[in-house]
Amino acid sequence: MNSWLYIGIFVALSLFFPALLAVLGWFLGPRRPNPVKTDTYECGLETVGETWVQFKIQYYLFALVFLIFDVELVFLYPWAVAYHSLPLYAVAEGVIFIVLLAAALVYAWRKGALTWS
Amino acid sequence: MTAMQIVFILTAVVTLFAAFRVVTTPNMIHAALWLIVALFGVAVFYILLSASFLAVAQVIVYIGAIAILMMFVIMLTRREMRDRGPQTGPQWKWAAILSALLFGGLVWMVESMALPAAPVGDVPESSIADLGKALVSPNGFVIPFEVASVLLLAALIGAVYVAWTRRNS
Amino acid sequence: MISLDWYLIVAAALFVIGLFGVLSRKNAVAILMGVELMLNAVNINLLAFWRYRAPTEPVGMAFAIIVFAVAAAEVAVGLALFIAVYRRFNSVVADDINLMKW
Amino acid sequence: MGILSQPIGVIAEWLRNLFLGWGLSEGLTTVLLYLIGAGVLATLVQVWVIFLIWFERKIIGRFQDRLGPNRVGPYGLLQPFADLIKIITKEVIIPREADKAVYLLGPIIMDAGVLAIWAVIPLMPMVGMDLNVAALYTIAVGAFATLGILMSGWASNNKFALLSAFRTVAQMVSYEVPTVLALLIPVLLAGTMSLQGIVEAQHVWYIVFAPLAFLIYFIASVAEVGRTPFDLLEAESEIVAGFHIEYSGMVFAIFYVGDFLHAFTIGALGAVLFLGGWRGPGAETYPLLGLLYLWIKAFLVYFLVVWARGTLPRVRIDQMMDFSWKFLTPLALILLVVAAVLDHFVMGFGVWGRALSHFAANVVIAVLTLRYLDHQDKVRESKRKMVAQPGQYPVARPPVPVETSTEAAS
Repeated sequence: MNSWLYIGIFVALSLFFPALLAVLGWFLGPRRPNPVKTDTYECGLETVGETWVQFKIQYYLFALVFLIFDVELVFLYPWAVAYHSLPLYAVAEGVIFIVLLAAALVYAWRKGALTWS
Repeated sequence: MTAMQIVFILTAVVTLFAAFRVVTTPNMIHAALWLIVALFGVAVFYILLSASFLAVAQVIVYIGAIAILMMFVIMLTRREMRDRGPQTGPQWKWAAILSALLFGGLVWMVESMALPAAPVGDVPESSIADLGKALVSPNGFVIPFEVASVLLLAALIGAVYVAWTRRNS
Repeated sequence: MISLDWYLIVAAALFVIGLFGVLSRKNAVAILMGVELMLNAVNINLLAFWRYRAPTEPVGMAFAIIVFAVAAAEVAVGLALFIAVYRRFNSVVADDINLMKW
Repeated sequence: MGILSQPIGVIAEWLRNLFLGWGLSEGLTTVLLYLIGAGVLATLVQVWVIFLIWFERKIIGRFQDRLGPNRVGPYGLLQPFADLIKIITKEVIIPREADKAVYLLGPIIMDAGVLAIWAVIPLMPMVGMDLNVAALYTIAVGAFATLGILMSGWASNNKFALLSAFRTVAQMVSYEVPTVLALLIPVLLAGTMSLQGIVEAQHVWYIVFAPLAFLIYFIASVAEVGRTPFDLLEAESEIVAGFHIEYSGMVFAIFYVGDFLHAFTIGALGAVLFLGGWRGPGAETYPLLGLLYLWIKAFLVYFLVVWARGTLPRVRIDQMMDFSWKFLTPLALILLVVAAVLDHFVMGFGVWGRALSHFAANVVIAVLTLRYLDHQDKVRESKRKMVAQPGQYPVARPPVPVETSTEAAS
């Protein structure tokens, strides 16, 4: 519990320091906004319409494969911690788990979901 | 009031407020950001419950992956970046009444049960290793462990199949 | 000391807020967010009971971690469906998707 | 208990007695002590960044046959301070259509996500919080850096910023998978997720056990920070900027600081996980020596990052994604399986026997991987020859997709 107290304080401080920098910049710097300055910077062209671009599905697919991997890895970490006291068949179960994970990768690969186009 | 109780109440207030904003704010990206705050609050609850591993797993899985995926999809399924008009349907009053009734019922149920005021013991130092052992032990959770892997594999295959067509490439 | 019912009441509140979101929201992604809140409420309950009743056995943690896997699978497939629906209807607002409604 | 053998312990004890003498309660004293400890560490790390900026500019200058900063102060050492004063006096321009709260929170969260990693890094024996999930904690905190980038890209309300944020996040999550897999190998070998525990278990550095895992960790982390050769999203010699195009003044400086700090943090984490952390002769008796060793090792890894930046050309985005998913991730999975199976059989071989058998397995995998890559090259070569048939126009290579910044907008 004590280590979490320290980490909580540390995280609060790590939010505080950059916030302090931002506030410092805000107060010490000049502030003279005008319409041209606060315009969106899009290569000097006038911005037409709302910011909206139809993005590629590709981004979703990368994030999706990442999500699946992330969750499976969360399962693997306790297994790795317990590893030294596991019998061989338990190690094998972990290996089966990793092989299934690899199968997911192979499917996404074969399907072309991981190819940037 | 002990320090722990103050931390608990602060976390509860922040979490529930954030959760409330998730379901009421009209801007979808803001809803996703409030969801992150709520999920982070839940991670703090896990720490208070001495489940450190689950707390970091919560941050990795929910904030690092699920919330990012949701923000991606919000931005992908969008004709304009701004949301206009009310985001709740006309049935919201009925939903509110039903939710309030359910909350009342749940509180009544919790209060009428005889619940322990303090934990029966401490969490052992080796709890993560115990979890690891239980996950692969035949007397423990080896079937759910492998099934979870198959489930995630199936989810990946299904999701890639549904979302991905050659037309996109 | 914090007693068990505090956790249960917070979890209940989180659950009903999520339920309200699921019932009242129009955007499909927002409905999914409500479901996530409900699943998190369930996880708080699982871990609270584990901590207060059986902290020496890893049962509660194992349950919670499997809920993670289920939530992740649900989000992955759900969002993929929304993308497919969006491609067909150009919208993910639940009211607009009324092909099967009469 | 001498000041040399327990430097932090002695100071903490002295402060504790001081606070208790003022009549503060036990709990409040602990909080104050932690606050001071965390404050000192966080400040030192941030100030260190100022030196890093000077160092990197100087080194890159030398790589490119220039002098680097040399006007302000001896060897140009005061240059970063001059830059700091300049940037403080610059205006923070917030675009009109920006979502102000999210716009300002983005860089802060990104920087905090990097700085917070230092909470669990074991600086010397007996010092640093011994969190039992520290290895996962570093990944969890890293998620906030990703989040901060997505937030700033979206809140700027600029299509190019958003597009770049999408790409950056896609790159970061792609390279997080091999990082997490490579991190699993030290955890498996040490049997603990505590970083202090991992350092203590390294009687032989884990770079001997798993040189390939270190390589994967290093490459993937460099890509996660988005440095050369993986910096195509904010390629300073080609395009104006990436997701932070709408940021200026001090708010932009936060990104800049976060970037440098991240690179050094990679070095520190790499040193802890694979290079024995504070381990070195005499470190057990004089913990301050341990701090010195850790700093030197972290600096070495950081130097490798700078070296790569000074020498390697930039990769294309499709090559970059392929490299993570189709090379690093499968390789990391194979390494993990081999390490898990092998370690079970060599557990009783003694420290060096275990280390050397792991090393041998790594060498075998490396040789096989190189063979496989050679084979792939040959296949590609023969396909290329088939394209260039006699009687037709000779085509030197298959058409390469042209990469432009607006192409992704379909």
